[in-house]
Amino acid sequence: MNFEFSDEQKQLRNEARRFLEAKCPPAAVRQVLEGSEPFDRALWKGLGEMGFLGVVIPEEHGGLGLGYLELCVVAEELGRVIAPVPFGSSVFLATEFILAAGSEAQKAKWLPKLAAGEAIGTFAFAEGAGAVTPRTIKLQASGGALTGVKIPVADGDVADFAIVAARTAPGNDERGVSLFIVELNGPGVTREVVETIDPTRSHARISFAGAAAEPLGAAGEGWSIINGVFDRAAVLTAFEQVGGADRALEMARDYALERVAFGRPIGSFQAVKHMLADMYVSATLARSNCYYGAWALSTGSSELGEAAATARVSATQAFQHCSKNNIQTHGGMGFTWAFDCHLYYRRSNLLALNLGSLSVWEDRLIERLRAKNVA
Amino acid sequence: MNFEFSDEQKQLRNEARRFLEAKCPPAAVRQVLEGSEPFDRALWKGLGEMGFLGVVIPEEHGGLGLGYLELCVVAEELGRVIAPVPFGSSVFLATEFILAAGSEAQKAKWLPKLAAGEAIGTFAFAEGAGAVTPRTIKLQASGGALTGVKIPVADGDVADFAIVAARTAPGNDERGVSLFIVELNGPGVTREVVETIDPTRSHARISFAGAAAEPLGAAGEGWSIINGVFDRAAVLTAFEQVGGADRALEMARDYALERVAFGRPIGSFQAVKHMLADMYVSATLARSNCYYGAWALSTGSSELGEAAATARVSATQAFQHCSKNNIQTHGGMGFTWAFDCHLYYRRSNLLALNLGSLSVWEDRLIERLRAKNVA
Amino acid sequence: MNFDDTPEEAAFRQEVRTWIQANAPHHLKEALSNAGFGSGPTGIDTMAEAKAWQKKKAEAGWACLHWPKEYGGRGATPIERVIWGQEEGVYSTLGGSFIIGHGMCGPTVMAFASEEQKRRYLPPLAAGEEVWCQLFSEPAGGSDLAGLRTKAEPAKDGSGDWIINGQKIWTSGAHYSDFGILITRTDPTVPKHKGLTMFFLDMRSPGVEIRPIKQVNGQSGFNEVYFTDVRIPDSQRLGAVGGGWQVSLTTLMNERLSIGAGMSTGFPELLDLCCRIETANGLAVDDPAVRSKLATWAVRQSGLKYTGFRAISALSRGEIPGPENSIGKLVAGATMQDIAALALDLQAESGVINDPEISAANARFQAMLLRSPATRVEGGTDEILRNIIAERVLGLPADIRVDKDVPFNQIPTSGARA
Amino acid sequence: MNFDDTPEEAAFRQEVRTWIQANAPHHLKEALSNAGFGSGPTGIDTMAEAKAWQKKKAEAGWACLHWPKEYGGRGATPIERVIWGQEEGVYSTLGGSFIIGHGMCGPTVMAFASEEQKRRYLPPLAAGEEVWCQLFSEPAGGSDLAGLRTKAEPAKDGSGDWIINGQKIWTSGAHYSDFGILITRTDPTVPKHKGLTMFFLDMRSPGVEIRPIKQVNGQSGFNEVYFTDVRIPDSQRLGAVGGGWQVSLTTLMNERLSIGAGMSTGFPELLDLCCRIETANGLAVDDPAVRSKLATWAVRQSGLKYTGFRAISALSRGEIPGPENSIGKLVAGATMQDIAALALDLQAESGVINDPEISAANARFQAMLLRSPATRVEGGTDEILRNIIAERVLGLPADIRVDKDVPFNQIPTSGARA
Repeated sequence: MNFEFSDEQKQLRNEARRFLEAKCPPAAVRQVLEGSEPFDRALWKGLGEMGFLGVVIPEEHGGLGLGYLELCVVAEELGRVIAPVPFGSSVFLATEFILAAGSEAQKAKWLPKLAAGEAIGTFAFAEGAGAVTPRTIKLQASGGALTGVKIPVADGDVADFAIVAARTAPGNDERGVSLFIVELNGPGVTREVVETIDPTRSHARISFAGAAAEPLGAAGEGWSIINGVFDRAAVLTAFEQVGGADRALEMARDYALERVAFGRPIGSFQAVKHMLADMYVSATLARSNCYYGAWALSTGSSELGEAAATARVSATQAFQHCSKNNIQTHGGMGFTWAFDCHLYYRRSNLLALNLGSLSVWEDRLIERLRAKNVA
Repeated sequence: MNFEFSDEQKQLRNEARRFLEAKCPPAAVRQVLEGSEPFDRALWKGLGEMGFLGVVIPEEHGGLGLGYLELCVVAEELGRVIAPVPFGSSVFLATEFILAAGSEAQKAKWLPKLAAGEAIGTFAFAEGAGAVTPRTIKLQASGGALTGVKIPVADGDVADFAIVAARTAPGNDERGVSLFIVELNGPGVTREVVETIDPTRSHARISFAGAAAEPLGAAGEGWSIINGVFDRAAVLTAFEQVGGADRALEMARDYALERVAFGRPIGSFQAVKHMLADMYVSATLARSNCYYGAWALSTGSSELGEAAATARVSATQAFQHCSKNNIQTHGGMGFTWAFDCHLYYRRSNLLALNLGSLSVWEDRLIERLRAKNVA
Repeated sequence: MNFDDTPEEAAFRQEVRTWIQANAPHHLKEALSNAGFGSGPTGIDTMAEAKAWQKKKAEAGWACLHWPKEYGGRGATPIERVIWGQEEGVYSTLGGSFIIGHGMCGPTVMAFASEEQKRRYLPPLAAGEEVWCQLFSEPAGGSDLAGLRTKAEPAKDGSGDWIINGQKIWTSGAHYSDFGILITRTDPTVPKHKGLTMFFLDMRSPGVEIRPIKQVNGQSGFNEVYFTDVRIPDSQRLGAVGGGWQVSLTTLMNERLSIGAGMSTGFPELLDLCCRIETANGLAVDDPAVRSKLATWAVRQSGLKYTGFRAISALSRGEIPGPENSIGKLVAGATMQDIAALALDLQAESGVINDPEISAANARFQAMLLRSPATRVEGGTDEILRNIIAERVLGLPADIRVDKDVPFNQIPTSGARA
Repeated sequence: MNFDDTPEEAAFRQEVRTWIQANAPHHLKEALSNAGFGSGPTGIDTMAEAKAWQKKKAEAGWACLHWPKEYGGRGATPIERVIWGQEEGVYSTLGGSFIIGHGMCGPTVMAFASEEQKRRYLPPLAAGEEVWCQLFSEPAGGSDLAGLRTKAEPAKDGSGDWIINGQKIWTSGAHYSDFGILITRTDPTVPKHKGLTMFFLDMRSPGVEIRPIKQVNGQSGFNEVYFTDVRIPDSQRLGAVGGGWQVSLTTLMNERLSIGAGMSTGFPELLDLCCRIETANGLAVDDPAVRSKLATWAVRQSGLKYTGFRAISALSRGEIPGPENSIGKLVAGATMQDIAALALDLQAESGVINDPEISAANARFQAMLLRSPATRVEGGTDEILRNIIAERVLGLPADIRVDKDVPFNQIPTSGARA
């Protein structure tokens, strides 16, 4: 058994960590939080140059041609520094959709640009508040043109193109849902930035008024393609979350060692010690579950559905738990704008929702375990 | 506003407490736990003599003719000492069913005996594992005779009669459920004791094979009568639970003060202090919610449904929480047979199930809040 | 057991109700009703409206009801004060900026200032004409209030004045306050609780610098206040030199009660959302998964409400409420944080949207998410509150104190970082 | 990242599998599979069967794999030991009574006894012919092991023997043990960790009295052991006089690892129940309210499993596993208690029934309910485990120790009550 990353993968981790520590310190995240730029363009460019945007893209399309384990390693490091870039949208979703369902022409057109960071992609899915189901996909596709509104679309304001889930047959069921690629700078597309709980990751409302759209994958296969891609993205996002959880725990631990009250470090009080121990427990469980997800993703296992939901639920819980109690450990300083705790708190809550909420993934996990238990 | 028991009610509490401290020390509970008697007959007799079995039974039927607030007071005190007697079955259920739906003849026959403790009544409801719904009531009534099995029936082995929920019309719906009074020492009734998690409160399986039964209330009204009586019994049981929660908290507090480890009382460690603080919080919330239930019960308020579910959910959580962490506070001693902690742990888990489980009451609470919110 | 007023209470309530009906700023009702959870009322000059309403109340004898009449109050009973609060309803939220002055500074001045000072300062404080703040916490202190370092030293000119140097933090409303009560260290060579002295001062004194602290939710209710050679006359000392800790206890005794009273958990708002939003299983309130989560919060909300009723009942009988109220903020803070997370979860992808114009429920739950971490810290962290319950209510021993009986200047401290 | 064996591991696994297939007590399989959570296998003389299986393993070289061959082991690598455990499967539960002897007493004897003693005692211990127990905890001690009071004093006859008086508690298996390792206080005038000395003794020595402790679930796995003038030769001392604490650390280092490994949470059993029991909303596993609770436990169960896999991977690479394994019992104990409560809730009124013949799932969850409180205490309470994680893993400071550097006989103690 070797349930651990290889030495090469660990070396990749070290490279990614060094790169991100240099290029993405907290000040860079604050620059996006407080500045006018929707993301860190220099960092994005650098990630492209390092090859991190094309880890799993085949070499013939300009990528590194590595595996998902390598991408998991990079995802975790991006999560540690809560990188303010459209990585999840472009790499975990848009790239994966094109890899999963794109024609050769679509791959040839988009993958090299995605790998280089020259094009940013995203996925336009939700159309308002509440869980997304086949029934809530109302945006109409007909005659190669889309009409309707998607909100919120992560990185929708900065993306060059979007994979859009649209209705191609009347009714409410999943067989009427298909996918399209839409260039967002073209006619018929209007975008407005929407304010979110984490201003370091921008979101938009996108209105389509007869926007030109190219089918991605077979008509009526949209929902099933989405499910497959979401499982993959869930594992990758879970690594991002576990990276954030670990960093939040470290911040809390460091502060508890340094901050003195009543003549002793606050980390010597059991209330603080045990809060941190519980953070460690949730982060450790999440990491182990992520490794399960990584194994399933990298081996193409039939257990991917179960593993992805397990990793996603566990990592969402861990990051929310650790980021919340990191603030609590910091006391008053924790809820100031000046300390970095809130950056992790914001990101943990954003990532908990970005790919479908925790309760949706909990339900999906038990559905999959049920199927296995009955079988 | 006077959201508190009156001085007279507090005096009744003192009387009940003095009586129970004398007649129902932990040794009396252990006597039932380890002995062969299914309940404490001497205590039962004494409760009858004190009038505690007929608090709300009208004076003309041999009761004290007091109100529900007084019964709540007595219930809490019984809960504090986890009295090993069929109080809940006979007083909160059987008596309430007869008061709610009995004919004058039925009242005249049973209430004086119930008040004196000469007859023990119970309610036979469940027919196996899982939540009881109209659909699960399969026991058949026809021609004044019952056929079927009820399991578990609290105090079914010692009760003289039972109120039995039976099906009088085919199908699954609640309009086919009616209530009957059945004398359990008569022909056609077989009883077997079943072992439970709390041997200080006995339970039975009762098989009816054409047992003679007398209707209680109108045919087809059974389900609605049950709902009404359960709301009343829920408030009363909640007081019993809150009495137990308070006592478990006291036991833990006393032990934390007395037990020394690492040269200091364990109650000086924050882990223990905060565990006890959280027990206090849950017990306090439960007590306040019980007062709300008591108010609704005693005033016949239309809010009884909401108040009963609130009191029940809160008190169930509090007793389970406090009894569990009382064991944890006691460490190794806590899970020995010799210490009394487990008696409270057992009782808390028994009471959590005896009147329908926590999840059923949670559902009921939100259903009622929803109705109010929409209205 | 009943919720009814006594005849005297009913008469008082009627009088209050009539006056409020005739005088309240009804045009603000909607804006005030929609505010909360860290987002203030929109389109209102809150301070101006608050001062106007407080002034009107004071003129009619409805300000600081429980204060003596000669200091601007009404000499009302505690239960009358509660009834006033119930009837004032949403308009009471206008008075947020006065809570510290009325609840903490005023009582401290009343207990320790000269008669002349009381007649000078208390009536305008009651009437909202002058606003007060409380300068207690320090960067190095946090929960350890008595670890404060702001120095007060006798002026070298022999005037008897005191010269203040140091820094306070978490001072609510310092930027709009006219006066403040200030606790300082006058002797660092004795154990930490013994070398403290309390003063009050004019917030416009030379050498006072106020810097707002931006919070996670973007607002700045708190401030840092820097003191550089600020001069305070000895006549503005409250209590004895070295007796500041005892004075502060008077102040703090009221703080937790004020903050804890009537804490919102967010449950009614969540229930309302659940009656309007759909999950994959239909309307959220009908989804068993949602229901099973709601129930726990419902009984916490209800438990806090009726715990408050028990305290009011004690007041109504002329008793002092028991310790039950200490649980309010502890329960409400954590509950609000959990509720916010579920409300965002129900909104799914859209839960990230923080624009009141677009978000479900006007982004109220997003505001709650970003405000609740502060609730769990301000006025006593969850951990301090649990200690208080354990020690004062349950009688458990205090934490081991390594700094007890140690001269203040020999106690270990944090590094340079605030 | 893979679950595959290396070629060497695969070969070893095949050898193990073949031997087990040919030799395991297959007739016990069903009874062993249905046991657990505090209820033992029914209809079996467990000790006799356990000894028989252990003897068979020993004869074929499969006992205590990681011990040196000369002491009854196989000299196997850590990963081979893991592979053995995986392949032994349900039959490994037969060895419950040997865990303490093999996991804790054996390594201690191996580290501190004479060569002659090791050759005398270790092989029969490995073979299950002699059972050992560990006499550490005391009534006054609990989590505070070093607070022990059992006295060892030099015999007055000048023989060099030691005379033991005192009481131990929570001694698993004392009633069927042949030998025990015993920690005593030999000097009460020095700080508590410094006056301890370790011995081993024959459990049938005159003056040893064993009383079983009945637990909540009615079973008696633990004992009180009383010592009245029990004589132990100095040759049975392990380590230096006054060096007992260091010796005990060797023993305890293994204890938490052994207990923590492969802890059951009860989740697979609960999922199975949910696929067979109905709620008011249909099959429990399809009830959204149930699902939302199951998910949290599912990821804990899975997280523990894969945390274990990470530890095995470290062993497989010849590394020492990280501290992740310390979370096992902490997570599993609390989870099991919560799972038991939900399982009873799903059974509703019938959840009270504790008769395996009648109750759903053979009263397994009722057994879990009554066993889980002990799980959260034995071998380190939840609170001690959190301290260990905080201190050893996260590097936070130890608790303030009021008894540090204080002579043992001047440390405050509890009242008379145990």
